[in-house]
Amino acid sequence: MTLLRVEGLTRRFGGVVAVDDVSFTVGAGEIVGLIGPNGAGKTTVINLLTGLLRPSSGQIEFNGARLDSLTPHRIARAGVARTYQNIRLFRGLSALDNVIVGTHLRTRASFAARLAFAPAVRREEAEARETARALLARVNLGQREAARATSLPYGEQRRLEIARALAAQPELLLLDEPAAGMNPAEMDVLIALIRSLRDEGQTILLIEHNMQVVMGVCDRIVVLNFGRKIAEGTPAEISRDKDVITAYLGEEE
Amino acid sequence: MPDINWSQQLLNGLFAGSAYALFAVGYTLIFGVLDILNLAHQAIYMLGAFCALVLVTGNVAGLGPLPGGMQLPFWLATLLAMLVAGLLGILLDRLAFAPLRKRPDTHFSGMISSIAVALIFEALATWLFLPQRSQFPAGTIRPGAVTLGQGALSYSRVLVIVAALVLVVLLTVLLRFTKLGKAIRAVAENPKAARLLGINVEAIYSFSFFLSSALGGAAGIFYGLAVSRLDPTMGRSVELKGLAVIILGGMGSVPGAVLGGYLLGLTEVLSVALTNTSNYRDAIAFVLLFLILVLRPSGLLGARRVREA
Amino acid sequence: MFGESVRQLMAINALLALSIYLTLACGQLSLANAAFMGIGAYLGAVLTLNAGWPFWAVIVAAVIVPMLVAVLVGLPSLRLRGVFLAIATLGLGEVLRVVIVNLRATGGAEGISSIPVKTHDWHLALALAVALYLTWRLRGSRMGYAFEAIREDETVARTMGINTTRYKLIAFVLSAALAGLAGVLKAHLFRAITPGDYGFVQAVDILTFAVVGGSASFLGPALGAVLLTALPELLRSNVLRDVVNFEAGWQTLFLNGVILLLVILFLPNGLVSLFTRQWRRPTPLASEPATVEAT
Amino acid sequence: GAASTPTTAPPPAATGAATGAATRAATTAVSGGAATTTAPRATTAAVGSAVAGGPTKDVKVGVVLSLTGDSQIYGSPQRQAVQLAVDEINAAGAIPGIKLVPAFEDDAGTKDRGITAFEKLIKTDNVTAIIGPTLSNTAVAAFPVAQQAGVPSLGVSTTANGIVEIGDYIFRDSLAEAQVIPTTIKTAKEKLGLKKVAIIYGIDNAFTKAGYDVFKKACDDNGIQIASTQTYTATDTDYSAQLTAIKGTNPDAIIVSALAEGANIAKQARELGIDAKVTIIGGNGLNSPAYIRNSGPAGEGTIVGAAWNSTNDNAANQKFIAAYKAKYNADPDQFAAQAYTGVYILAEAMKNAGPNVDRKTLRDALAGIKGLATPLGTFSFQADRNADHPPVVQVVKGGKFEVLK
Amino acid sequence: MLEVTDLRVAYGQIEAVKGVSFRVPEGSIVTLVGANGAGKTTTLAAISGLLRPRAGAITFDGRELTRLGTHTITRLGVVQVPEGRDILATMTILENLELGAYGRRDRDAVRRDIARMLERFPILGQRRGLAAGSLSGGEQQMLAIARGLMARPKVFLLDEPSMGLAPQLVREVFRIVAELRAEGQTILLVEQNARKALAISDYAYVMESGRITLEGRGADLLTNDAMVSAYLGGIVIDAPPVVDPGPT
Ligand SMILES: Nc1ncnc2c1ncn2[C@@H]1O[C@H](COP(=O)(O)OP(=O)(O)OP(=O)(O)O)[C@@H](O)[C@H]1O
Ligand SMILES: Nc1ncnc2c1ncn2[C@@H]1O[C@H](COP(=O)(O)OP(=O)(O)OP(=O)(O)O)[C@@H](O)[C@H]1O
Ligand SMILES: [Mg+2]
Ligand SMILES: [Mg+2]
Repeated sequence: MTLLRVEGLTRRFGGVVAVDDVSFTVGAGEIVGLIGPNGAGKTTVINLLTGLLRPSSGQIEFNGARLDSLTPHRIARAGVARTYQNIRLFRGLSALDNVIVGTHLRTRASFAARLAFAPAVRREEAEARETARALLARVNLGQREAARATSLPYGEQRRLEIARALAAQPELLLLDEPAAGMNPAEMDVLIALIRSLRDEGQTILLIEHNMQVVMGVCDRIVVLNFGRKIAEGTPAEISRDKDVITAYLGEEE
Repeated sequence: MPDINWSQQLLNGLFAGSAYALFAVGYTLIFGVLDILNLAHQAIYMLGAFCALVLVTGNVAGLGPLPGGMQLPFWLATLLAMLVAGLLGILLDRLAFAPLRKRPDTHFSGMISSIAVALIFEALATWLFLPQRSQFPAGTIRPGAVTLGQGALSYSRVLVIVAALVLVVLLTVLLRFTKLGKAIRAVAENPKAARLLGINVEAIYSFSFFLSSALGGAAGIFYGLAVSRLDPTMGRSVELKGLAVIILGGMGSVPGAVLGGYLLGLTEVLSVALTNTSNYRDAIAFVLLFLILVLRPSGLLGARRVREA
Repeated sequence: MFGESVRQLMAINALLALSIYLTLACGQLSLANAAFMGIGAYLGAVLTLNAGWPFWAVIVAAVIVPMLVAVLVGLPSLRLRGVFLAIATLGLGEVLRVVIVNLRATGGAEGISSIPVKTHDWHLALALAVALYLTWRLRGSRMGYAFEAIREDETVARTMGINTTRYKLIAFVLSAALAGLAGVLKAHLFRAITPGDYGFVQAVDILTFAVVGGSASFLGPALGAVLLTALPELLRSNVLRDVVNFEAGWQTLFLNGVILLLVILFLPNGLVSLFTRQWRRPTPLASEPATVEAT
Repeated sequence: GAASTPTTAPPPAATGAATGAATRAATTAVSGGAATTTAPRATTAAVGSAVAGGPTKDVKVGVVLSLTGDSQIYGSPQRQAVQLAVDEINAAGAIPGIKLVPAFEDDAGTKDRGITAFEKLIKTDNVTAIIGPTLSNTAVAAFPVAQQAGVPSLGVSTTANGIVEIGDYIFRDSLAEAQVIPTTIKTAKEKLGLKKVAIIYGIDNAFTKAGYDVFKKACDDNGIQIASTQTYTATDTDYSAQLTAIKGTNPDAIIVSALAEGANIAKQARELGIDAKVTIIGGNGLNSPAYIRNSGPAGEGTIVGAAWNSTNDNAANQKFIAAYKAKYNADPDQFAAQAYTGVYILAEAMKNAGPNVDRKTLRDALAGIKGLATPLGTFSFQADRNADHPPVVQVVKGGKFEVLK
Repeated sequence: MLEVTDLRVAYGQIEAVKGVSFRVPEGSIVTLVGANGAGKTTTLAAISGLLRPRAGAITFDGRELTRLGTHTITRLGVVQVPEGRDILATMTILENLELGAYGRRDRDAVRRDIARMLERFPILGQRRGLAAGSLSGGEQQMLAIARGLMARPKVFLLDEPSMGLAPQLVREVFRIVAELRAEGQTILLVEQNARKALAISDYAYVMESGRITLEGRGADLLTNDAMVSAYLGGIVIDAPPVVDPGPT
């Protein structure tokens, strides 16, 4: 079943065409890689998908409904969550609080009910806290709960962002270079995490430059170059694709 | 319906706008560099004006004549007073802003500490210059006026307009095209990066405060001369409008401050000229400001956000 | 140790500080509080004097009308950030002042005096209790987290499903309600109101309460208001006058400035840090400066 | 009153010696807590009898003025004048058995600080009376505090409506604009043959706005056409847009209802080419040597309706002006004159009330003030506790105020 | 040339670098590797004077750096390309490069260097007049490196320069680094891409929880068993235990 369908997506900035007539789909439960040289337009695609940018033309369909004119919070509510390439944590908040904010979409309690000390509210808050704790543990940050987000080292900040995005229990998870700043060992942990998510049926669109990660987890890969899609296929196909090799992978020396 | 003397009213607007701009350029410089509203700028404006007055008259109202009965010509007094104002600016930075630089709430705490320094400055001014209205003695500059069409503008007012233009052009050139200017902008944007580039960030802060305050002092002098009014609270009356002007112009944008100044000045004057009542002048000006901001959330010449993510 | 009216002023200023705390909590530097206070005060006075409404109804009106104005003003302006919002909201105060000065019903520059005293201490205590309760329960609530997220990074908050416009509006409207309440209570306490009472100076004073008190906790702003209201009164003390020979006037103003400066410099988390042991990060009150493009 | 002490006034020389601890200790406790005591009752009689020439007791008088902020330029001369008057009165022993002790408080030109200052003076300092505050806006909020506590209070620069109506403890020695301006307009019309005038006034200040209302009514009553009405706000410093609009209507005179900014308005009017034939007419706010000093040649010919006439050669006035000048090296203005007069009015009332004066008796004595010679002229309180003394119409001539004859 | 002895750096109470010593000899590439949070960035920050060390010495050409301001250290030739890039987003790409040469006086050479950089990173050439903030993440990384080079550093400190770069560019960056080394440039490299980094390094140190636990010639470490298991990947391990930084 197709969860996400992107059709003729285009985005211009002045003279620069950052995304140029790109079409692809992501099926439910699939992990799709989005790769391409620096400046190919990958992050721009994610910004379009999450409503931070409006397409110049083209459409985005999610679960059969159009996303491309919704505001970001509605898109999030529809089930899309993301991480950021240049880490955007809530800098002043603790690691745990960052993830608790992520549960916003999963909670309902009104402030009025909280003013009245409604037991349902307390229960829900406890649950949110538990969910957040569990997620922190899952990304190996169990011990870091109370640490202020900015005091974490780079790699841990990345994992915290993933935990925050997962807290919304999104149908589609968009990861923008999650492995950047991780050493190979940590990358292995990340790969294991992504695989376990897939095993739970999580759909992921993954931007990544590290081929070990991309090839290790993706079912399918879409390749962009100068905003255009130049290839699409399984990891094996992509790694053999001539255009991809010249534009992106280069020859291993 | 009385005749509207358009040329005179336009000149009035030009003067009012220049006065706002003159006050605002120094203000916006610090705003652009530190991203902090320096609410003591108005106090420096006042002290600059008084300093020049003291040098011209050779007398400190609350203490008595200067030693040696020194009396300087206006131009020299202005230069010296700008120097003093600039040094006060450095003092202000050391007192109110530097200690807070590393704090995450530096924007707000800086605003409040600058209010505190403004209070201190004002108290000292009241002591030194007495709680009274003063003015530059007659003949401080040549009396007379420039006439344009049906309008006339005294030399002291022309001085404000010219000073605003000259200082703004100089400051813009400095910021845009010189290495120092680029360093100031770099510090404004990212002090850590600026350090790593070899920029002496603290020196840039000091220099910016010196420059901003010297300009603020000059604004006080020229404006005080033009409207014949100096007193320890004179800065308060320009503060809000000055603030409006720099926001309207766009954060840290010097040309924006000028544009904002002219816009506000002309709006005020025209609202009086056209409606023949001044009762709603400020309301008209602020409604216009509000509308402009709603349409251009980062001010007239303010930069917009580059990318959200 | 303080006179009755000083204590009453403390309560009112604490209300105002909590009012601005609400908007600061979600990163909005709104300086409209003074204006909303003015709306509450004037509306209340007119309803009491000209319409003869009972006091409770006057209070309700003086809370609700500022909220409605807040919706009208907030919808277009809340997308402004930082100081841009500050100046737009200050503009509201300026416009309000001009209107009040020109209207007949509001008594022009002379304002309205001889408003009957209807506010009693229990009104103030109740209002303050409600405000404190509200702000206390905010932290840790779903809405409280949303506020914090918006304050820290609005863009990210949006992509996490937080309806930022809605929450910002809620904060703005609640803040208007508290300010309106403070306005009406004060008008019926000190009997006289004039247009100049709700301008730039008052707006900045309110912000000062919150910042000096520290906004990491809801107690901070209230404490800041109490202490800053007390400060000039302390400086009136006869000890200063008789022993140190301080005169009312520039000397006390000077001392006031020095003390304010020292508090800001040496209590990085605000006055509240004197009383709470627990570790709290110094919170940046509003969102980081916008990334901007060179012009 | 319970305890009482002999009430011979000490000679001036003795007052000096009698000040300090001894005098303070000698103060008498008066029932109702109206008079201040700084020593326990028990010592009163003993020390009291020890002082030669009879004991004097301290009577504290609160003085609430705007000593910081925008209106400090009015509060500051008031403070000087009050201090001068108090010193003179004490030195002369003008109130038998009583030494005036002023307690100055700053209200910063705000209601809040005005109210708290009143409260502090009444509760902590236990003052017998209060002078001030500077601004009418402050007064409307602060006087009720005094009224409620039954502390007689004397406004010395409060001209707005509804002040003395606050209650029977509230007095003022400042003539309301309505008592001054109609004569001014009438006289000006006679002298200048006014037909058409323009008005400019501060719209957001109670004093200047009240002045405008009266000016307007006076013009209407005298059949003078108002060709243009312009306003400014307290923070304005440049009036040229309004003055240009006024110039376009070619008025015979410009009525300026302003405070210290009146000088700037006059000056800027002339700079805009509004020539000297167009007379400037103002009220109490322009009655200050600062107006003449700051407006310079532009102010020549200005007609000022005022409560105080600096050239009035009555003895009290001349003494005041000379003493003020000697002490402060500056010419007094109307704010100073009225504040100075206020202290003398209080002193007279205290004298009349006797050494056991308390708040109540002082109030009654104040209400009975009649025909007192003051720098303002012969002064009485009207039944409604408003001031009653002759206003004057002055003209600026040769850099001096003269009575317009 | 650059020598760090017994360096200790703390954030508040928490010591992040606990007595680290190493040397970067003239003309060589020395690499620091280690897990997240090992203290690599903190060490570089201390060298550049962004953080004041709690103890220890940092000398460059025999000169003590610990008391100097960051700008002085940079002007002495110790130039850092920080983690997270810190480009000046509102300024143009060209201005960023110009500011890279802030401490230099040789205007003509600066102009030539800028031309060289724009050639070396063509995308920067194409966008030279645009605000740097509009660049993609990888493009910004290139700008940061180019800007660092503009200072003509004597010692070049690179904090994860390959982060966010496409494979081809990663190779390009390592080639540039190797080239610089060939030109006699001294380089202190912090890299997560340990394999590539070690391959071009003369010498390398492994950091763990604020201490150096292993050191050796680059090529030797590549085959070191402990190294392979802990940092070069292939085997999934638990993340290193971490200490809660607690109140700061
Ligand atoms: N707001 C903008 N204004 C101007 N140009 C932009 C803007 N946003 C993106 N671009 C340009 O669009 C192109 C695509 O950028 P994008 O961030 O999507 O690249 P990317 O594929 O994510 O690259 P990387 O792998 O380096 O992160 C870049 O060349 C960038 O300079
Ligand atoms: N600002 C800070 N406040 C408190 N602790 C901090 C701060 N910055 C870093 N730390 C702590 O110092 C330790 C070292 O961090 P550092 O950033 O130097 O590691 P790193 O080796 O560069 O890691 P990475 O590979 O993730 O970049 C970590 O435990 C981190 O949590
Ligand atoms: Mg990207
Ligand atoms: Mg690091």
